[in-house]
Amino acid sequence: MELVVTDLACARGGVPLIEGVNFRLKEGEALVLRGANGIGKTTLLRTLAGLQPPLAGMIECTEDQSAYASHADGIKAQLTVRENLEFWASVHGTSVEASVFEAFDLVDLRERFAGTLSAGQKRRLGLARLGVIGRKILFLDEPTVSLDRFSVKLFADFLKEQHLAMGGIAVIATHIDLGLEAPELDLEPFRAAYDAGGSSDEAFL
Amino acid sequence: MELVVTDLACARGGVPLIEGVNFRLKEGEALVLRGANGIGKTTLLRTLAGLQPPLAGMIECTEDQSAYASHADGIKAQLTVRENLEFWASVHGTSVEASVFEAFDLVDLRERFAGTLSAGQKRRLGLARLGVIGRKILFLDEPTVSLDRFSVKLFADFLKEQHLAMGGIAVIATHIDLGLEAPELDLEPFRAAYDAGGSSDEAFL
Amino acid sequence: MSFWEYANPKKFMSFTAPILPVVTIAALVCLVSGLVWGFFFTPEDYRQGSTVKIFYIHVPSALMAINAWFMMLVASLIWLIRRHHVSALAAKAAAPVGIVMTLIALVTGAIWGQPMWGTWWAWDPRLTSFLILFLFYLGYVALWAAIDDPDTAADLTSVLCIVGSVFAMLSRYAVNFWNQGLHQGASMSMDAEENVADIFWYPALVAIAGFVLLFIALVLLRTRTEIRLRRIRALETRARRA
Amino acid sequence: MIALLLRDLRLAVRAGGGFGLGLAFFLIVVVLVPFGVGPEAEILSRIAPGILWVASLLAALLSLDRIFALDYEDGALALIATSPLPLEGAAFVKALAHWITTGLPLTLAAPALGFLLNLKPEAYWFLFISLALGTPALSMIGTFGAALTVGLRRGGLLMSLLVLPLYVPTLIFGAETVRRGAEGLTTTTPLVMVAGVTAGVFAFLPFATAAALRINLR
Amino acid sequence: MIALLLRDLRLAVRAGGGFGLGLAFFLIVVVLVPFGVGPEAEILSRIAPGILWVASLLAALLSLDRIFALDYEDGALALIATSPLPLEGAAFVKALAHWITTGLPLTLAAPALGFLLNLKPEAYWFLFISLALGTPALSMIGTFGAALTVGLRRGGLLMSLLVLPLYVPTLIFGAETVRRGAEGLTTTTPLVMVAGVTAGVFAFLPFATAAALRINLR
Ligand code: HEM
Ligand SMILES: Nc1ncnc2c1ncn2[C@@H]1O[C@H](COP(=O)(O)OP(=O)(O)OP(=O)(O)O)[C@@H](O)[C@H]1O
Ligand SMILES: Nc1ncnc2c1ncn2[C@@H]1O[C@H](COP(=O)(O)OP(=O)(O)OP(=O)(O)O)[C@@H](O)[C@H]1O
Ligand SMILES: [Mg+2]
Ligand SMILES: [Mg+2]
Repeated sequence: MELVVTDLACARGGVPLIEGVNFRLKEGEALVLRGANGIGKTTLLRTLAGLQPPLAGMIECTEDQSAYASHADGIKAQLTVRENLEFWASVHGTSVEASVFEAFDLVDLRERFAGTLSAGQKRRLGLARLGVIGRKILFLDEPTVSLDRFSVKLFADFLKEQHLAMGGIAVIATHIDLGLEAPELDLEPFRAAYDAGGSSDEAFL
Repeated sequence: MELVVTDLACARGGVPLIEGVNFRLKEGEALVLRGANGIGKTTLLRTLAGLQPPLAGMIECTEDQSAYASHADGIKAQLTVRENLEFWASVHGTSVEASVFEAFDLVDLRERFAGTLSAGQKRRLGLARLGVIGRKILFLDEPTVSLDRFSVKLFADFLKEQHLAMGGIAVIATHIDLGLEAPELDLEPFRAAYDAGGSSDEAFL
Repeated sequence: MSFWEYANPKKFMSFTAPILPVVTIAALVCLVSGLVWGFFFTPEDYRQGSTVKIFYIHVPSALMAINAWFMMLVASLIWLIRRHHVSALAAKAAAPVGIVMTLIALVTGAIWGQPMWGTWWAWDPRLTSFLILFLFYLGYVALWAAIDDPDTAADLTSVLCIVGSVFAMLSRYAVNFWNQGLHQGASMSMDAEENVADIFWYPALVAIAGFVLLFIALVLLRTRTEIRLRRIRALETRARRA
Repeated sequence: MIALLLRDLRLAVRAGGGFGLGLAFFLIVVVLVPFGVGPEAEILSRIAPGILWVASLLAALLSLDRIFALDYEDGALALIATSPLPLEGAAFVKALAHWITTGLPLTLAAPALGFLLNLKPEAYWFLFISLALGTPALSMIGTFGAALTVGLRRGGLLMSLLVLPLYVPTLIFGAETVRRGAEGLTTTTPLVMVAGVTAGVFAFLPFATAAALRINLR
Repeated sequence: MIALLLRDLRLAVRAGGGFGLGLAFFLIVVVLVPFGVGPEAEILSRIAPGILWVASLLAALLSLDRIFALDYEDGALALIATSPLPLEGAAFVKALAHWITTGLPLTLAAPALGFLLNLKPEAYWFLFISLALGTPALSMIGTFGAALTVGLRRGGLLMSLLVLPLYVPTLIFGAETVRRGAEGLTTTTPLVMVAGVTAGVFAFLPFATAAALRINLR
């Protein structure tokens, strides 16, 4: 299993943002995306996850193995923490092991309605989803937002030990240091030229 | 002008969270709240801002001088950056100086619809509100979420030079280091005892 | 000691524990005797025939339907002003009972309407205003059900109850203006003898007393249940945090 | 206050909704009824006043749930609550904005739509005046209902359940005005009642609304 | 699929809405009409079939906007789109859930409410059967409309604009069935048409819905 990206260019709202991105991740490898606000990290991740079509270039990755996690992580306030996870598990045809609750320190929040969680607790629940659906290629957009140091550590450990160590792949956009030794990719040099092709208005220029 | 908090206790969802908080901030002073996820920072800030009543204790601060800013910063996707700020300005009877746009690096986003901003750009817009409404006492809940290092610096400078230096007061809950030399208050020791009084269920026990 | 001390849940529980069975028995006695008396030991009405006997269920239930809402209004006000949890829970407990009373009045009325007016339902003002009352009950209960935090729910439902009461009166007036109906006027007034003869009258009074007592019993019972539920909830929260 | 009003109107327009939608919904309902009821002219003209009023009532209802929901979800409501703007004022302004976007265009257009249900010519004027006096009450009552249910996602249906019974007096008096007007009877009483309800509603509900909002913001 | 269905039903119940609300709304509309139209029994029984159908249509409409809106706002929709669950299936399930929470209780209760409008006794059975065949189409069409407007905040009103015209055939044939039933005429043709529309809708709209969702998720 591999993730190969060649000459990828992507746009947001019809505006080309980044172009010429190339990288190749093998099993157990992670890549950290860096770049100023608004350079196009989220856009890139959404493209990789197949939520929007690329402007140009190729994305080769095994079908049905990629998962996307962003600021909005589909948590239902009226469902308990456990119910939320169980839903995603059954959608992906997996099941929720108790280990997940420990991995994300949700054990004693298990029966709480997700709506009553604090910002960080909600975030942990959103991340726990990744431990449940058993996807091998993760695209994470600022996964540690509003997590305290301890929880960030928890998450990093999860990534290292339970994902990458098991032959998983991860592409992570973040502004803080996650403390996992992974190559970093700064998007600055890939910023699309103002007259880059592919914009949806191009035909009119 | 002063912010004096004495023996403050506050609850969320009827559950007492923190008790016995005492501090006093004079003009130009800031306080950074620390604590694990779910300890009660947001709750405390909401109480200070007067959005929810305290369980016990007193909050003395000049009327109509406090402003609250949280993860949700009331940005309207269908309004441009400028329109968003102008709205809050006119609600507070102030006006938007150009300096604000520079302070938060929004100059060339001025006419963009807020809905098309990236996470960090949105955040900057939310923070720019604080520079517009001209309130002297700020309660900030994780203000730098999803900001890149540069923007964090921008924000810290704004706080120091344009708020505190002008006799403002700020209480800030954050998990990362803002790089402003302010006293820190760790909420851990103030965690309410599990049988602390004041819970809305108390009468039933 | 002030009357308000009974608003403390524990005091309320201990205070009502002995009262509840007494009221229940009294209610049953009154109901049975009143209805039996009314059904079997009163002559048939010369116009309405035996159908008149439904009167002994219809009127009391109708009255209770109205009074239940009134009680909820008072309880809501007490909650808003004095923040006594019991009164909020009492209002919550009364609503379903009120709904049932309204339904009984509607159904018995409809059944009565068939022989009397030749139709199950007519848009008669009083019938209609009862239908509206029913809607208000529905909304009130739905709002309670929709909000998880009990105090918030109590506050909002109280506000709704107060505003709703005003509009209920308005609607009653509007409906009367909208259609002058075929339903008889109130006979619960002092000059009762004029509309209803004593023979029908005394058993009716007993039946009404029975319904009142029944209402009290049910509300007490349900309030106690609500209090227990809140207690369980409180204990669970504490257990979780300990 | 003005700022809030302008913002809400601007948002209503920008969000592709604006003045047209309520109107269009009104139109559609008015068109659907003949499909359901059948085309007989005399029946239609008999039920026209009622249908027109019920339709405008539903049109007002359908745009209610967004009055506060959006501001609540994106935190704007909490910020307004901590701003110098009194919540009562905000509640009033919200109701006003809602009326301007739905009630007003409806009032202006309703007479034009009356002929679809061949409403009697005499009734047009009364339809207009009764709507003009009645729809503000609908908006204010609706705002109150929206404030009660703002905390709940998918509160839409619940809100309509709470609001519609409160609409009854306005509806009855409004429709009664038109019906009487159509039959050439005197319409002062119902008209006065409509106006009275509206006045009372605007006198008291802003406070109830603000109270509900405060509770929900806790 | 089952998981999604169960979740949606659970959410509907938890959110205090659930099965009751659509019903209550239906009841209210049925009650409001006489207030507008006036209490005369014979008129009411003439328009009863139409009103009952229009009312159930509106009840279905009012709960539509939440079908996808919530899942879109909190990102669940994007996650479902990247999950093994085919979007077509999801669309179908969503429609099914909506029908179970509104259409089904409505169908069961409508006859009981018929007597409020003095519906002719003969018509009850036809009301029931036509609703049972027709309401699923309302849910599926509504789901399609919801998918089209999911991107827009306050899309509620716009959606009803898109959806209501699509409801017309079902409404016409459904009401026609009941009207004929009330007059003792043969009702096979309209009934078959209702069933046909429903069948066709379920055959094609899930795909259109999924397409609309994909476009909105871009
Ligand atoms: C659904 C239908 C009906 C409803 C909702 C209804 C409602 C009521 C109500 C609210 C009262 C209590 C009035 C009061 O004293 O404050 C009442 C009393 C009464 N109803 Fe009905 N009614 C209905 C049908 C009928 C019918 C069909 C009859 C038979 C002609 C009837 C005869 C009476 C009588 C004789 C009283 C006692 C007089 C009085 O206290 O008003 N009702 N009904
Ligand atoms: N409605 C509720 N019912 C019960 N508990 C609640 C409710 N809402 C919040 N809580 C709990 O209150 C605690 C405090 O929440 P709060 O948001 O203040 O924490 P926080 O310090 O802001 O955490 P974070 O750093 O993650 O933002 C959390 O443990 C949360 O689980
Ligand atoms: N609909 C749109 N129309 C035009 N430009 C848009 C639109 N949506 C986003 N953009 C722009 O695309 C750029 C990339 O946005 P994106 O969210 O990918 O940035 P990002 O790298 O994730 O930033 P952040 O670190 O703040 O999340 C931003 O500059 C944003 O302004
Ligand atoms: Mg981003
Ligand atoms: Mg917080």
